[in-house]
Amino acid sequence: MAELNVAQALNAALDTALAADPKVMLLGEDVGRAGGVFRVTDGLAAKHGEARVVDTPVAESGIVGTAFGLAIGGMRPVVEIQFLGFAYPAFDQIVSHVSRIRNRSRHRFTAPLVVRVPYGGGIGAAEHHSESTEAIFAHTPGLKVVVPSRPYDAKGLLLAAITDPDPVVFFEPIRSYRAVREEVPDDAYEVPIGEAAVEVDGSDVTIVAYGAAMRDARAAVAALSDDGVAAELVDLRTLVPLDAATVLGSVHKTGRVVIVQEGHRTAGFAAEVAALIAERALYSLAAPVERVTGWDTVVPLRRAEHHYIPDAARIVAAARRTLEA
Amino acid sequence: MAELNVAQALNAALDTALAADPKVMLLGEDVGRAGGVFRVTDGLAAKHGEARVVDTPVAESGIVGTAFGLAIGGMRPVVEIQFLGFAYPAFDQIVSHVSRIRNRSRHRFTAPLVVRVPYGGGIGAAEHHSESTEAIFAHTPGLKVVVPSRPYDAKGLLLAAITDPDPVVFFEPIRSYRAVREEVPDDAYEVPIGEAAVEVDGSDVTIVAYGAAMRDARAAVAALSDDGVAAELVDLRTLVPLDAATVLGSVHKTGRVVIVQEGHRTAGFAAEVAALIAERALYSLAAPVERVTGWDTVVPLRRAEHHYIPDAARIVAAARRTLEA
Amino acid sequence: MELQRILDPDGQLVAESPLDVEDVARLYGYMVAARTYDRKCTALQRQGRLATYASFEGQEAAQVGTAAALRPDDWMVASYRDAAAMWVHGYPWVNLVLGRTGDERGGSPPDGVTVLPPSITVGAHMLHAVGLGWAAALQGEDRIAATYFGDGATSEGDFHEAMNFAAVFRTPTVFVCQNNGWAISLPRDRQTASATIAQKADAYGMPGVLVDGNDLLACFAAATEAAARARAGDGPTLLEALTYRLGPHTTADDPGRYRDDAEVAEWRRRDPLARVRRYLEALGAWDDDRQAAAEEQASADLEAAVAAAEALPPLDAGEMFAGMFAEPPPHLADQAALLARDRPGD
Amino acid sequence: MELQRILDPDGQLVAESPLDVEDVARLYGYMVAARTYDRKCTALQRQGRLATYASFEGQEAAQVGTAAALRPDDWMVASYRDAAAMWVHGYPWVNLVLGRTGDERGGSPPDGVTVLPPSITVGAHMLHAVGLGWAAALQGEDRIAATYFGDGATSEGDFHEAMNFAAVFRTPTVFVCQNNGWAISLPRDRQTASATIAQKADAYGMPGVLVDGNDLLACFAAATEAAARARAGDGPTLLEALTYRLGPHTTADDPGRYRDDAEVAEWRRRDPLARVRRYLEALGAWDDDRQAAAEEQASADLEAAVAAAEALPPLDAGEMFAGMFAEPPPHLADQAALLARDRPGD
Ligand SMILES: Cc1ncc(C[n+]2csc(CCOP(=O)(O)OP(=O)(O)O)c2C)c(N)n1
Ligand SMILES: Cc1ncc(C[n+]2csc(CCOP(=O)(O)OP(=O)(O)O)c2C)c(N)n1
Ligand SMILES: [Mg+2]
Ligand SMILES: [Mg+2]
Repeated sequence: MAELNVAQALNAALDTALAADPKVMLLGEDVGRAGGVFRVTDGLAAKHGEARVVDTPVAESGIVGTAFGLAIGGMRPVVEIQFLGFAYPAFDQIVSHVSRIRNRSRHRFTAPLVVRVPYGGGIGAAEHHSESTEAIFAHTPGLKVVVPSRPYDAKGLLLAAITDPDPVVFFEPIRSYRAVREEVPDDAYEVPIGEAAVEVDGSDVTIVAYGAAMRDARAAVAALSDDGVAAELVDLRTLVPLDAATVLGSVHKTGRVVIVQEGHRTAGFAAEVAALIAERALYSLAAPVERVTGWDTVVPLRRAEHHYIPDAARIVAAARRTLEA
Repeated sequence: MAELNVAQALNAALDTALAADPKVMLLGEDVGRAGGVFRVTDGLAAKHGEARVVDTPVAESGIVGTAFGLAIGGMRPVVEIQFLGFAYPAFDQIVSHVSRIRNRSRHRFTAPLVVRVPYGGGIGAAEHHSESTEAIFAHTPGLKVVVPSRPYDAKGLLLAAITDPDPVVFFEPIRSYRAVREEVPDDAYEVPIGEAAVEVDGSDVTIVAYGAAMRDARAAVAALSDDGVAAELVDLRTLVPLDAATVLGSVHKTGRVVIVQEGHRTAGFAAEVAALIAERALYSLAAPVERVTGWDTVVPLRRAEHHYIPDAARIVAAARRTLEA
Repeated sequence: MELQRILDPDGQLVAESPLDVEDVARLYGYMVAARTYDRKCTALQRQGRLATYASFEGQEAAQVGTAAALRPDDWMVASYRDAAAMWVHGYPWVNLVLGRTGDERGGSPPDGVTVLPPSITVGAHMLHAVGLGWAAALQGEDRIAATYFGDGATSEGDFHEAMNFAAVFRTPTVFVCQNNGWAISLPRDRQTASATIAQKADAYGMPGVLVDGNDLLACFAAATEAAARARAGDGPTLLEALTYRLGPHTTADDPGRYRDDAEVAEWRRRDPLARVRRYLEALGAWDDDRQAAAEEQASADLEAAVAAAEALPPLDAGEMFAGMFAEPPPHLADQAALLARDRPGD
Repeated sequence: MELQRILDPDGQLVAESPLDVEDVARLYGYMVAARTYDRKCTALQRQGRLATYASFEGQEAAQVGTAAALRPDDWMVASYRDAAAMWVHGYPWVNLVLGRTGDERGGSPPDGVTVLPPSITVGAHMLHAVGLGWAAALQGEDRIAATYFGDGATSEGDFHEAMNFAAVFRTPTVFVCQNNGWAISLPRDRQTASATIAQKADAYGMPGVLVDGNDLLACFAAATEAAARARAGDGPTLLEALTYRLGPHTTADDPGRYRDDAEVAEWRRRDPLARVRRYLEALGAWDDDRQAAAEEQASADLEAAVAAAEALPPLDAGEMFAGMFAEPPPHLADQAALLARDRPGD
């Protein structure tokens, strides 16, 4: 056991996977000697060799398309895209090929690969470096979409993703890389893909969040608790396949729900959760569903970014509205 | 006035726009001499010249990226992508550049261009030729997203899109190209972007649909009517900016809603409509929201495609459930 | 750049044959079978029994010649127009026909056939061959990967990324470009302003070879050399096979809109089958009887394949959902239940 | 491919100068201003006053020399590391600084400045210069478009598509590749297996030129020729300016992880400013006083720009929403209202 932050936990997971399976290899821009822009692959090239931790040319479609071939050919590639905003050049490879080969070959060929994408804002980064467009991957059949919020889950989910027989897009919350720490076992372990976690039990209102927004959601739950409101906090952890039972169970219990998502509002993942509730828990609802989301604007640059990122204050205000309804 | 189908109405719109404004130009694969794979640009190169109706190399990112430069430089490019499934290689250009230049330059540079994309299944087409992923474009800030369902709207909305000061992604329902006909004025006219149409008034249940699914929705409304159910039919026509007032007004009136969308279920556009209703019309709902959608599978090929496409039977069944709830 | 040629249009050798006569006859038999398949598919499409079909008539030498240069366990990643190459490399007719009826099971060749289902998107699949070749090398195997694509595909960004990755990582990949003169309605000279496609290899520090794509022997020789280079660990090669699409782009296309009949007639005279047959007949290694027998055998094989494909009941709804993941996740089970409720017949 | 050079590292002309001495002194003054800006930005970033900053130290000749060859109304589409080129072409320091503080208004240069905001994504922006050049030609203007990018950017598919479109449509576009040896931690020889980047032009039937990127005069001459070719309607050119990034990739980068100090020291000896200064001093056209004056003027200009940038209040929430469309649509008004309700201070 060691206290690790999210980046360190991910590094530990990759190290474990490389050591355990000779088919595992890492590919990406600057993942080798430089150790990745967020140092998630730090030290791995030195330890496992540059043939297994491979610096690629600057070409995201090339990286994913090549990894796809590697995966069909028997390897277990784990790709790093430097920022979610640079996954778009690889979008066609992901949507048209990675996600489909199992179906188009009726299980004859498969592509068990992981695409790791640092995502989200809140660090005042440059343009294109603050994206939260996980919804478009969740809308793509054939992909699993995983978004850990904390070190323990980060390691366990990444190890699960690497052994998963299907392709996984793995979203890493940039602003939590170093900000969230907890005890993480040294050994290999998996956190199952497809299971949400009820992080805080409560009876008054359900707060559903994931990834980077979990920090703000936790702060909101604490603030509400100070005021005597017992919020239940659900960390989705996996968007596809979604653990609908846990979400719906919580809403049946509390009758009130706030869904938090940093991505743009229109057709974001919070809409899917809201739709599920409107279909399958309508009669439990005592108040309108609340979404706390990023806006339908480009994520602003550093000086104005705070207008965009959903924060604890907005979550608390939304929760209160459900209670007053 | 002439009776035109959707493809002919679009051809008329392009012809009108080319004649009216020398800055308008068409670009795409096989749009020139061949007249486009769906013949939507038929005859336009001969009439307006190959300098204005330009056959490009096979490179979708190149087409959109070049059109983007053309638009900033003062032209009014109208791009044709042969099928929505081939827009993915251009995704980065659309999401990272076309949609953002106004904001990143604070209105100093703008890209008034139209990307036309034939979309949807139901014609037993080859792989990648039956996509309905409009939701991912609706999730992209800075784009307008338009989806006509009938000839009159097709012409009027395309002319509105071409004069719009912002980029428009224009979805053309493949299986309605030749199947839907109506009287279309010869003159130029615009159908405003951002306005839904209540195509049929009704008081029992609201059916919200758009694009290709409108044909099935119309059939469902007729079948319900035969059974004495007065369904109200809303054709969204524009997804972004969404005419929320019309949708919510109808739901306030009927208390019951079925949202139809051919795209994959998870995080599709129907989820957005459902979420809006759960937020802003909850107290009007007399029954759970129903979504009738494509599934989270690749659109099957010809022999099994019927399992996927939402049809009138499924819409009718969903409407009945809302009435029995 | 010089055009490599071994068998001239009159069926005369202009360089040494890389194959003995019986092997040439065998490959010529494949060409006959391929053409039989191709014409049959066009006919079946007209009867509504197949979905849109993309004929490769005119490109048989390029496909059969290069595919015959591969080892059976090599990977092949080809496109919608490459049925001849795929079949030569072991992809059964029944899978090809099934795919064309609109059935996902067409994409599932028998175990041991290392051919991916044909790529329908233009451009992306070349990268898959880079990864497949690399995977083989990383696992200590000496199999290579060949990828087939058209002149139009060279304009896609993924062609560039594939060529660059292959050269940087020296993957055992053979890039086979069939320059058939057209990408739907766009002629080759408006696809790119370079004189040849083969010269594009130099941009990646890779050898590029221009070969007469209607010359079975030249295609075989060039691919044999490229495959040997890849297998030896000396990296990728780009082959440009200069050929011609004699038919329409697909059964949905009307080439009269964009090209002259005279051009087609000119290339018809360079039919890739005719010159091999002349060569073989001159050597007494082929005659009308063998031709008839080859055509009959191919027809019979195809009838059987079509019958088998058509006998298969379409995928049911459960099979549709079951294709997506190794283990069906709960949301797909939910969706299957919704469909079963509303359309119990599916 | 031969390296074009006019001024050698010792400040000696090895070919005729394309500029008279006073013009060289003017351009040298730009280089001094650019370096002053660059160092100031790195310092400001360390103080937390700027977001991540990408230094171009070592690349001043490539940027100033090529940009000076453009006509003021030509389009420029450059990247995050091209502030010197952009500034020479009219983009004000205040906009550059504002962008680096993290403010969208940096991307809005004054009317008449035909320079797009710097591209942060690698690769995509070259296509924009193809479209801009083409738009000019279609509108009967003789302005051209120049685009700036790095060695790493040549690996992206969009580089390929841009080069191909430019050549096919003969657009008036000048492609300026600053090959600075590195793309973050990837050295040039692992970026692509071709010996030079300039030779990639041949794949598109386009002229490619390899120029000493630390030679102001050679860069100016090569760009002048390429611009003239474009302006005459003779199509695009690829320039490879061979140079070196002396600093880290950005202020967030630690080059000690991937490259040797000795390599940096070697290139430090080829400083692009030093050789011009030697040349000018030998001709009596520069001295320590002029140097001090140029540095002081640049510092003062920059102080003013920084002060102006920092004086601007950040965008408020209303302005955030107002940036997206010409006319604010209802859903953004709704969202603005939600934000105002929950965080009235924004
Ligand atoms: C990414 C993508 N864009 C466009 C298409 C539509 N399309 C199908 S074939 C084709 C032309 C390809 O030409 P070429 O590569 O020369 O191959 P050929 O058809 O001549 O064999 C096009 C544009 C596609 N399938 N995929
Ligand atoms: C599409 C995309 N991929 C990755 C990145 C991250 N990134 C920023 S700069 C850079 C290296 C670019 O190298 P080069 O083109 O040589 O330019 P240089 O930084 O050396 O000036 C990378 C990979 C990006 N900004 N955009
Ligand atoms: Mg072709
Ligand atoms: Mg570089």
